[in-house]
Parts: sequence; C-alpha cells; structure tokens
Amino acid sequence: ENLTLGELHPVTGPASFYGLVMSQTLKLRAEQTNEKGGLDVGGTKYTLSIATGDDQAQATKGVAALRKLMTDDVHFIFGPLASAVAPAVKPIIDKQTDLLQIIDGSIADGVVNGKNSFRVQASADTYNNAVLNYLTENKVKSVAVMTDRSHQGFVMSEKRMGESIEKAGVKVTGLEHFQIGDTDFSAQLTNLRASMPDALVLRGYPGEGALITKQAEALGFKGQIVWEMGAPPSTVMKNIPSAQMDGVTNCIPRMMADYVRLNVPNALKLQEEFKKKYGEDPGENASFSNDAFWILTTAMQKAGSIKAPDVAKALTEMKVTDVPNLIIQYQPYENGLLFKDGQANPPSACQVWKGESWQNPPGDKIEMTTKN
Amino acid sequence: MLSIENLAAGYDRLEVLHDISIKVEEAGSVVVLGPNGAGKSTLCRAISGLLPCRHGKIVFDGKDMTGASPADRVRAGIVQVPEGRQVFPDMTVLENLRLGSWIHGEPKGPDLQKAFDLFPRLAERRNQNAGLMSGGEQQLLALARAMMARPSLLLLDEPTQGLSPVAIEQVATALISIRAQGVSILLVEQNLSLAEAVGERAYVLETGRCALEGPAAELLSSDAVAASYLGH
Amino acid sequence: MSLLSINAITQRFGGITALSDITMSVEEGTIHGLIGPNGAGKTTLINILSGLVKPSEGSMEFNGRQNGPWPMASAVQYGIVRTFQQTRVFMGLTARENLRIAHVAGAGDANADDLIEALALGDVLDRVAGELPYAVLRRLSLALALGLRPKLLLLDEPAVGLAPDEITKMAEVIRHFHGQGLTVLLVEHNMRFLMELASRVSVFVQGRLLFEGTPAECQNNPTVIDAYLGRGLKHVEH
Amino acid sequence: MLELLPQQLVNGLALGSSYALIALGLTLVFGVLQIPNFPHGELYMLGASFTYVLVAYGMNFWVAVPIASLAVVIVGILLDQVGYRRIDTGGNLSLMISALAMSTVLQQVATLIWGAEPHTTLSPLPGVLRTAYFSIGYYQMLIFAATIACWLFVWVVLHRSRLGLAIRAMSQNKMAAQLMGIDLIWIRIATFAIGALIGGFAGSLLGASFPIYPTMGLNPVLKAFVILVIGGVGNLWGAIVGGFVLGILEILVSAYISSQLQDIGTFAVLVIVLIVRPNGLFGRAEVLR
Amino acid sequence: MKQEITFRWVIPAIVVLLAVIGIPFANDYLLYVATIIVLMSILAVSYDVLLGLTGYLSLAHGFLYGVGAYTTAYLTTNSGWGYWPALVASAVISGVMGTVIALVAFRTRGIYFAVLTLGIGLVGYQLFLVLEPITGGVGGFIGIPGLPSLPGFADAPQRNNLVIALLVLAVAYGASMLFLRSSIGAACLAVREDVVLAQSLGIRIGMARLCAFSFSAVFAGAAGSLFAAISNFVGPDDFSVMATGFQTVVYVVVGGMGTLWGPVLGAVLIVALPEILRGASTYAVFIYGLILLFFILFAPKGIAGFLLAAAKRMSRSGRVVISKEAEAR
Ligand SMILES: Nc1ncnc2c1ncn2[C@@H]1O[C@H](COP(=O)(O)OP(=O)(O)OP(=O)(O)O)[C@@H](O)[C@H]1O
Ligand SMILES: Nc1ncnc2c1ncn2[C@@H]1O[C@H](COP(=O)(O)OP(=O)(O)OP(=O)(O)O)[C@@H](O)[C@H]1O
Ligand SMILES: [Mg+2]
Ligand SMILES: [Mg+2]
Repeated sequence: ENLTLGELHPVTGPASFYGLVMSQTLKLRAEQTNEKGGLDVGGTKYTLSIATGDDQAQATKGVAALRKLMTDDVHFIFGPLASAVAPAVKPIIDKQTDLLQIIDGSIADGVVNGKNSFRVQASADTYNNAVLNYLTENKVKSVAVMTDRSHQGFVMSEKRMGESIEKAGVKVTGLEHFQIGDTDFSAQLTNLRASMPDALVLRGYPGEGALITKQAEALGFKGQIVWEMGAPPSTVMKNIPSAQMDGVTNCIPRMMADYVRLNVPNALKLQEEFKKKYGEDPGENASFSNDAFWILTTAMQKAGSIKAPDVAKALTEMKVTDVPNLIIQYQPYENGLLFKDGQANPPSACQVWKGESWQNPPGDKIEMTTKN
Repeated sequence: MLSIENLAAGYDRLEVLHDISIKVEEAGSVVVLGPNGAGKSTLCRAISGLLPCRHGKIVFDGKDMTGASPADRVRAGIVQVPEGRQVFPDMTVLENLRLGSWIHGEPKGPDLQKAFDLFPRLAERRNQNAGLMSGGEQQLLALARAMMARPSLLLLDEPTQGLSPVAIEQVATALISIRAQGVSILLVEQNLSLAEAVGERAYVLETGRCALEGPAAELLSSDAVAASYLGH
Repeated sequence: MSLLSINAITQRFGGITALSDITMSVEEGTIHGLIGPNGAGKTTLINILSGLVKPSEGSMEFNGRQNGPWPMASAVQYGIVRTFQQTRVFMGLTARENLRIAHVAGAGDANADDLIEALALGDVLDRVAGELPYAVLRRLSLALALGLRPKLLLLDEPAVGLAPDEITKMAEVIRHFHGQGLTVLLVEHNMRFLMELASRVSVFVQGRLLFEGTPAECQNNPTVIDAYLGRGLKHVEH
Repeated sequence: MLELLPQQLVNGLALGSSYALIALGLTLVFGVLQIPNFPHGELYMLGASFTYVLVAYGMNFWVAVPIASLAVVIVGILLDQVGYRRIDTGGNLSLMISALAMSTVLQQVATLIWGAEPHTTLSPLPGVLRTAYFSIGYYQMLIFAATIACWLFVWVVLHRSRLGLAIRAMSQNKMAAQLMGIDLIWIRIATFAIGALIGGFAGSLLGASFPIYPTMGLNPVLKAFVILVIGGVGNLWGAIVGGFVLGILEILVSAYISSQLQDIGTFAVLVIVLIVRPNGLFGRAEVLR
Repeated sequence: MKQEITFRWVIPAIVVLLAVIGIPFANDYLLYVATIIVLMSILAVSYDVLLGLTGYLSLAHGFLYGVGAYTTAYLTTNSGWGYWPALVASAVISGVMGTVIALVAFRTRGIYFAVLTLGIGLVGYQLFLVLEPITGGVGGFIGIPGLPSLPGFADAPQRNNLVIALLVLAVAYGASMLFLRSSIGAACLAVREDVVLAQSLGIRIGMARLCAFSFSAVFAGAAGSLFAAISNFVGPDDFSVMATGFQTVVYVVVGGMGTLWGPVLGAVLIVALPEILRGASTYAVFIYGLILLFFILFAPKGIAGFLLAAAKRMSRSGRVVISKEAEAR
C-alpha cells in the first residue's frame, strides 16, 4: 500500500534556505522507512512518499498548495515553516475532520488547536523564556530589545515578553524595531546605546542579527549582546567576521547543531545520514522535521490506523518516551505526555559564540528525556 | 552626385514609394513637389537611411549606399533637414548647433558664426532651450543645424513650413549661396516661389510614383503641373 | 460690438518679452487675420486667449463677459476654441473616437454629420489617426475644434504644410463655417490664403502691435513690407 | 536625545550615500532611455556576488571590484539587447513588465548558482573613526567618497563629453539624433554600460558591508525609484540629493519618531514632497507647446 | 476595431461556458485556483479602466484591495455584520479611500504619479502592520466567516465561492463596459492620449480621471472583500506593493491594456502559470520569469493585441497600425 504524507515548506523563494532542508529531511526519513520494507501500521506495510507543497513562504501560495495536497488525497501535513502561511491555512485545517497537521516550523501564536493540529517546534514563549532565564541568571540589570517587526512570532509575543522581563526586575531601557532585509540599524542603535543597557537582545533572523551586532560595535556599544534566533553558524559567519561575534550569546530552544554538540546519538545519526545523502549539514530545523516524522509515524502505529482522527487521538495520548529516534529532548507534560493542547515543549538553552561557532557554556548538560 | 534607381520603400506592410528614380548632379539642385501624402518625406527618409530600401539602389558619390546606416550616410555628406523641425527641445540653441557638427567633432568658430550671421535670432537666443522657441524659430534652427554638418548633399523637407515671408526670402538666399559653394540640394517644397528660386530640375511625385520630371522653370509653369499638383 | 477685446496684455518669459501691451479687438462675425515675423508672439497670444498660459499682465473680455482670460475648460464653455500650430489630435484613436470625444466635450447636439461632410472625413472614420495622411490630420484637428461649436475659433496656421489643393479645401471649410456665424482669429504665414479670407489684419512685430487695417492696406504698408512681407520673392504666387 | 543628533546625521549621510550610489545608474538609464530598469537591482546584486566569488577564490578585494564591475557591464548590455531593444516602441509599460521579468530571471539564476542564503565579503577596510560627537566607519567614508566620485564621473560624461552630448540628444529625439550622424546602437550600449558599471560598482562596494543574496536588489531599487522621483527625473544632482534626503529622513524618523514607523514616515514625506513639488525637488515642469 | 468588439463578448461567453461545464466536476484545488483567478480578474478589469483608459499607472491598488479585505474582515468578524452589507461597505470605503488618494496623486503624472502611488501603497501596507487593534498587525486576521451560500450550493462551499466571485466579475465587467462607453470614458481616453488637447477641448480632465480611479478602487475593494471571506484569513503580506500592487499591472499589460477582456486573459495566465509550474519545483520561478519575458517580448501589446492582430490577419481587412506619435514627439 502507498501512503502519501504532505509537507508545506518553502522550497523556492527567499526562505528556501530554511525550507529546503526540512523537505530533504522528511524525504530522507521516508526513503529509509521504505528501504526497511515500509511503515507497518496495524499489520499493513505502507510505502511512504512525501508530497511537497511549495508555499514560497506566501499565504495565498500556501493555501493553494494545501488545497492541492488535499485534492491529491493527502491527509497528513508537515509544516508550514513560514509564519505568514500558518495562520492562512489554519481556517482550512480547523474545518477538516480527516486532516492532521504537525507544525515543524512556525512559532506564530494561535495556530495550534490540539485537535488536528500539533506543533513540535517551540512556541514563541519558549524562545522568550530562554532569554528571560539568561537575564535573571546573569543578573543583568537593564536591557534593550530590538525586534524584527515582520516576524510574526516575535512581534506578537513582544509585549508579553517585555512585561515578564520587567516583572523579573530587569529594566527595559528601550524597545526598537527593524525589518527583515534592512541593512542599516544605526538610528536604532544610536538611541539604544545612549540608554546604556547592560545587554542588547536581538530577535529576528541571523542575517540582520549579524549586521546589528557588527554595527552596534562600530557605534561603540560595549554591553552583552544576546540573540534570540535560530542561527546556524554557517549563516552567521557569512555576515560577520567571527572575531566580532566572540562572546555573543544565543538563547533559544535547542536545535540540531546543539544536540550534535551534546552528542545526542540520534542527532549524530541524522547528521551523518543527511551529509551522506545531500553532501551538506542538515541545518537547524532538520531536528524538528525529523522528530515530526517519527512522532507522526509512531502515532499511526499506535493507533493502528491511518485515519487522521485516530492518529490525532494517539497523538494527544502520546508520551515522550513512546517515540524512538527523537533528537529533541522534549520536556514531558503531566503524565509524561508529549503534547498539551497540541503544543510540545522543547527545552531551551543558551550558547556562546567562540572562535568559529556556537559553544555550549561550560557545564551545560542535557537532560535526556527520550530513548536514544 | 546622388542617383536613386527604382527605389521602393514604406512602413510595415504599406509600401509608399514605388519604383522611383531620381538624379541629383554635383552642385545641382532638385525640387520634389507633390500633393500631401505623395511620399515626399518618405523619399527623404529613404535617402538618409531612416527607412530601409525595399527595392532599388541608392548611389552617392559613386558609392553604393543602399544598406548604409543613417550615421554612415551623414558622414558621407548626406544631411537632412527633417519635416517638422525635430530640434532637441531640452537643449540650448548652441547645443543643437554643436550636435549639427557632431561628425566633425567640436564646431569650428567660423561655422557657428556663419549660422548666427544667417539667422541673428539664433545668436540672440543661443542659450535658450530650443523647445521654447516659436515654431518658425525652431525651423530656422533646424536649417542652421544641418548646415553645421557641412553637407555635400542637403535634403530639405519643407524647410519653409511655418516661416514668414521674409524668413522664406532669407532661406532662399541662403540656399542659393550654399549651392554656389558646391553643395547639392534636394528640396521638397510646397512653396512654389522657393521651388522656382532654388530648383534646377523638378520632379513631381504622385501616390509614390514619379509623375513628371523636367527642368524646374519649364515644369513649374506648365499646365501639367497645374493639373496634377494644384488640383485644378 | 466687439466679440473679443484684449486689454493691455503683456507676456514675459524670464528675460524675454513675448508680448508687450497688446490691445486689440475682434468684431463678431469677422475673420480677423494675425500676422507677424517668426517669434512675434502670435502663438503666445492664442495660448493666452485659450487659457493655456496665464499672461503676466492684462485682461480680456469676451462676449460681454469681463475679467478674462479664463481657464481652458471655462474658455471652451464660453465659446473660445483653438487649434494648435503643430498638428494635435488623439493619435492613438480612430477618427471616429476623436470626433466622439469632441462631441462629448461639446454641447452634444448632432452637428457631427455636417462636420464630417464639410471636412470630407467620411472615408477615414475608422482608421487610427496615427496612420492618416498629414492633410487629413490637419482637417481632423479642425473638426475637433469645430465639434465644440465655438463662437470664436483661434486658428494657428491651419494651412501650414498643406499642398495648394488642400489649402483651397481648407479655405472653403473656414468660409463655410464662417458663413454659419463663426468668428475666427486666423494666424497664418500663407499670405494668399490669409488675405483671401480675412477682412481685417493685425500685424505683430517683436511682441508689439505694429499695424492694423484691411488686407489691402496691410500689403501696401511699407513698415509691414519691411518687417514681414519682404520684397524679393513673389510670395503671393502660391 | 538632541545630543545624539550629530551621530544620527552622520548615520543618515552614510545611509544616504549608499542609496545615492545605487540610484545614480538607474537615473541615467531612466532619464536617457525612459526604461524603468528594475534589473538595476540585480546588477547591483551581481556586482556584489561576483566580488564575493572572486574574493572567495583568493583575489584581493580591490582587484576584484573593477573586475566584477566590468563583468556586470556585460550583463547590463545583454539586458538591453535581449529585453528592451525589441520592444522599444511598445510603450513604457511593456518595458516595465519586461524589466520585472528580467529581474525575476536574474534573481533565479543567482539562486540556482549561489543559493538563497546570504553571504558577505569581509570589509576590506575595518576600523572606525571615533570623535567626541560621532563615530563613523572608514569604509562608510570610502563609500561616501565613491558616491561623489561616481556622480562627478557621470556628470562629466554627460555634460562635458561628446558622448554625453550624443546621449542627451538621443534621449530627446532619436530620429534627429540619427540625422546628426550619431550611431544610436553604440550610444545606447554606452548608456547601459555606464549605468550597469555604476550599479555593479555599487554592489561590489556595498557587498562588503551588507549581506549578499539573490533578492538583495529589490529594496534598494525601489528606494532608487523613489530617489529618482524626489530628485526629479533625469537630474543627476537630484539623484544625489534625493539619496541623502531619503537616507537622513529614514534615520531621523526612526530615531526621533519610532523605528516602527520608519517606512511610514519616510514615504509620507515622499508623498508630501511630490504634492508640493509634483516634478520632484529639482525637476522642471514639462513644457507644453 | 470590429474584432475588438467581437472579442469583448466572446471572451465573457467563453468564461461562462467554461464555468457551466467545469464547476460541477472540478475538485477543490481547481476551484480554489479558479476562484483566485476570478478575484484577480475583477481587480484587473477594473484596474484596466484606470490604466488602460487614462494611462495613469497606480501602484496603490494593492493597498485598496487590502482595505476591502480588512474592512470585510473587521465588520464580519468583530462587528457581526452580514456578508453582503460588508461587501458593499468594503467597496464604498475602498472607493472613498481611492478618491482621497486620487485627489492627492493627480497633482502629478507619469513616473511621478507611479512613484507617488507606490509611496502611498507602501505607507498603506505599513499601516496594516502597525494598526494592530484593527488589522491584527503581522499576525493578521483569523477566523473570518466564509461567504454565505447561494441556493443549491450549501454543501459545496468551494463551488459557492467561485460562483459568487464570477457574479461579481460579471458586475465588474459590465460596469467597466458601461464606463468605457460613457462620456466620462471618452474623456478618459482623451486624457490618456493628450492632456493638453483634451483640455483645449474643454474636457474637465480632473473629473474624468478621478472617476476612473474611484471606479477601480471600488472594485478593488470588492475583490478584497471576497478574498477575505474566501480565505477566512487576511494578513498584510498579500497587500504589499510588490505582491498585488505590481501583479495587477502585470495582468493588465500582459493581457492587453484598454480592452477589458485582455486583462482577464492576463490574470488567467499569470495566476495559473505558477500553479502549472508547481512540478518544476526549484526551477518554477525561473521558468515563470522566462515565460513572462517571452510573452512581453513577442506580444508587447499583450495577449489581446496579439489575438487582435491575428484576427485581423485572418480577415485580411486592414493594415497594422503604426502610430506617428513616436515621430511627432
Ligand atoms: N510612420 C508612418 N507609418 C505609416 N504610414 C506612414 C508613416 N509616415 C507616413 N505614412 C504614410 O505614407 C504616405 C506618404 O507619407 P509622406 O509623409 O511621405 O508624404 P508627403 O508627401 O511627405 O506628404 P506631406 O506633404 O503631407 O508631408 C502617407 O499615406 C502617410 O499616411
Ligand atoms: N515658454 C517660453 N519660454 C521662453 N520663451 C518663450 C516661451 N514661449 C515662447 N517664447 C518666446 O516668445 C517668442 C514668441 O513666441 P511665439 O511662439 O508666440 O511666436 P509666433 O509669433 O507664434 O512665431 P511663429 O510664427 O514662428 O510661430 C519667441 O521668441 C519664443 O522664443
Ligand atoms: Mg512630408
Ligand atoms: Mg506660432
């Protein structure tokens, strides 16, 4: 029997750099499953195939792609990555009873319903809490925050984050914004520098993050720079000399490279397999796509069915320890559950840039919650 | 000097000129007459290379020019005063004149002086943008500009359009004097007095064909012209 | 009674005085000629009267209305319509569409057929103006103006570039509409054409009104001959 | 906040000079040929990308800049010959669509070659000049100087050279220009070459301070059109002033009003400029004859 | 000219025919793509009244489309309006906005007009981002009620959407035809061809072009309103200048300006193409660009111009039009 799993990722367009890896990870996993004779669900062996819906990170394109997948009789969707697409496809998914979505990318607010849409990626709050923890643990007294105002997840949680920082006793000396694609941040930085915060938090993408870091230094900012972004070293390095990055801290949910550095076996395995097949590193988001794949297929096996409602039910009852092959060490909810209201809980941590890459701070340890 | 044999030319799928043959002698002058839409301007454009020849041959100074580019023809000495002035509106009078002598590099002082002597209005307005000149003034500028190229064959397409009678007189004098300097002239004209004053030979075009040809003085006073051209 | 009176109009462009202190009038029902050397300011006057350009000084009265000149749209509404020295029609549209626009803009009563006949445009109605022969364009542009049923028509060199037979036709057309009560201010360098049509002629030189009189007076006036008509060529021999 | 004004003005000048540099080539091509050359943004991108590639292969940055810029010239001329020459009489809008299409094609070619991910060449001139009132990178000063130099270069070409006379003649009346003995094809090629040269040069230089990726030209080219209009079409001086005006405005809005309203503020000012001066700051009203 | 008039009826007839044959059988995906094509056609046809008739290139229409979408989103979601009144309100509000923009923008012309409207479009897009209480900011507007069902379509929402969109397109097309034939339409043509001549003929050019702008704004609003209800979600990205704003121009120019039916064909081609190219994956956009380039190079007067020329050649009646304009300038 054949079983087609759909994905909504930008494999073309400006965001394809992030989307392509996710699509490749899924295809790699499907291929391997087929090589082992297919996915065994309730005694039937299914040959898996991945149908790619290219959304180009645009809402309308995403809706069309989803509709196409649906007419092609696809009932399981991975993605989307783009926060422009996630809310746009939500109304369609909400209405569908025989469709199941696992979001492996977008961190936008309000796109998970816990009925037929689940998210293995962290929520925006997880990101923010990572920064908050850093600030309090390091006794930072004052902080200025710069947010990419086109980044849905970060913008929508901006106010919440500001409040919780203040509540934790850290003074917010300034809130500024920029936009993806901007190249000049001198106006904002001049203002922020004058407010003399101990730390500067940057929320957005690494391209701008690197530029801001560079320009902050040029304008004489001497405090700690804290990033809050998925930032593969390869990308960071392309935007800033590594020396200028020294000491920058990045506080986010742990991702692919982080788990590799911590020698989590499943991460090393994916890293190796991916490199073998595609000739390059899997990048940050591969861990989410990888885990989404295993979570979904495990749920199917547990449900013994490939009917979406059955699988969804299995997901709600799924425990973190149920799924083999996970890279991310999800923190279980009550009773060891993986999801609460559809949201999984990946752990976060801070990494520090040293030399050519991010390093785990001394003594950083990971609590293993999954079979590895 | 210029010999056109069995020329055909036109626009897109419309052929305007059919089988035209015209000769201009060294230092000779030819007038071309004809009703509106006969193809006179088309003829000028074909000679100066703005329109391709569909058929026939254009020989100038012994060289075959049929396929040459407009620029090549200008360099060979064929210079046109186009119908409807066609000055460079946002450039000054002086710059327009400089462009006239483009093929010779920067304009020589005497050339400029000659143009200004001929049409003092241009000297007065040398730094005014050409587009702000009156219609007639622009026409004079177009003429002066063509002279700057020191042509050996001057094509004039209705150079007196919009000129006052005195100005037409000036133009006639100028044309006669440059002919005396050995420049050949091909003049398209509606103004018969000028045609008579300047032309040696005359051709009458009608719907793209040569209807009549002969010595200007004879032809212009003949009944045949009156019949075919004046529409009487 | 004068249909149009011009009071002390002056027009300066930067340092150039194109018109200085022009005072003249045009009588109802006449064809009034306006001549002068190139750059004398004739077109400038038409621009002012039609509202295209605001004069530096001076005013005009038209048909009992004071305080002109008016903006173009109002001028047309009051009955002042012009043509242009360089042919101006809607080149991308068919002749019919051209006329329709003039018709729509004008009062709207159907004098279209009359116009088409008088200007012999019947055969070309469905051709795009851009591909029409020059002479027809010249007539079409006149038709546009006439379609507005003006009281006063300002014609800027209507015969320029036309062959003799076409000039004859043009003269007939002007006479035809003049016969229907149209007043015309006619700028023209073709003396035979002008002298045949006009009953009075004003002569501008360098922005000043040099002379005004009947065509015959004008042709015999030595200053006009010097400044404008010239002596050498048999200029009237068209 | 006022004590920050000197720094903010310097920020604005630095930003403005990068805008002006990009707008210059666009102004030239648009002013002369009336072609809305959207792919100018891609020429900019290619200038940066070529430099990146050359530097990655170990070439010295300062050697790579002229080579990359010249390579872009070839692309620029090709653009014209492929995409514009055929439809030159088809009207501005078909030129615009053709321009958009070529923009897309170039972006995609770049994506296929280099991927969508950003790259940077490291700044060849690090270091910052720090004074009591402001600090500015040496490289930013270099770009400022390059902008002025490019402007001078174009100005001299247009107004003091025979080529320039021919270029202007062509822009005003093609037919008459031919009748003066000017070879339109070569003038056209020359115009595109200069436009592309400056575009490529801009990319080559700015690529050392900004990320390089296939769609990096999109925003700058939009801004360049805005600058073109603020300054007055075809006015070189306008392009420079317009660039600085836009740069300083963006900085001031972002610094003194809100960085969230940066775009709103800037474009609102553009709208106001055009309402007050419908032909831009230095544009002349069209003459009606 | 005669062919032009024939096409004006033939193309809608084909559309209706295709709809009648296709709608009962098409799957949801095809229905969705067709619906988007129809929405874009509404935009394109009404925009053609502005661009094709008056020659003014507005880049603010992406914003006006957005105004329609957000108005409907707000009214139906937050204020509990029914869809039909919301549709009317969206069209009206967008029309009023358009009129205000036009009053400002028509002080300029040519490229200045294009860039001024570009500026307005950019400001508008940013407003969608910033006016969070009304628009939902970057997050957009979630949970917008769908279109009400027409009788007989209650259990086929996708079909229902398409049929309603087609009905609005029919209204837009009809209204555009009326506009074209009206005296204001004639005045607009005059404005496009030669403003000075138009003025000298006493045409109130301000009024004419204002009407054209407002007209197109009303339908842009209506199209936006449909879009909101059909998507159940609106976010700012669809209304950026580079998205809908430029796309609309592309539909009209690639289709053939000033013909009304050409832009419909343009919208069909440009919207359908990326969907057809889905299979080409990473090469899709590249191929799309090449095809677009090819079309404009070999049919610079748009698909309509190409078809008309072909029709003319077949009826061998006329000559190709060469305008003297270029020379006269
Ligand atoms: N660019 C053009 N495209 C198409 N047809 C043209 C073009 N120019 C001229 N024609 C047509 O070619 C024919 C000859 O035109 P041409 O201008 O050569 O006549 P002409 O004798 O110079 O007339 P005129 O005395 O009015 O200047 C006319 O029927 C005209 O309509
Ligand atoms: N906008 C302007 N700026 C500067 N000078 C101008 C402007 N318009 C006209 N002039 C000048 O004013 C003078 C009068 O021009 P006008 O066009 O009225 O002359 P005209 O009598 O119609 O001449 P022609 O018989 O040659 O058409 C000319 O010298 C012209 O250069
Ligand atoms: Mg002619
Ligand atoms: Mg005049």
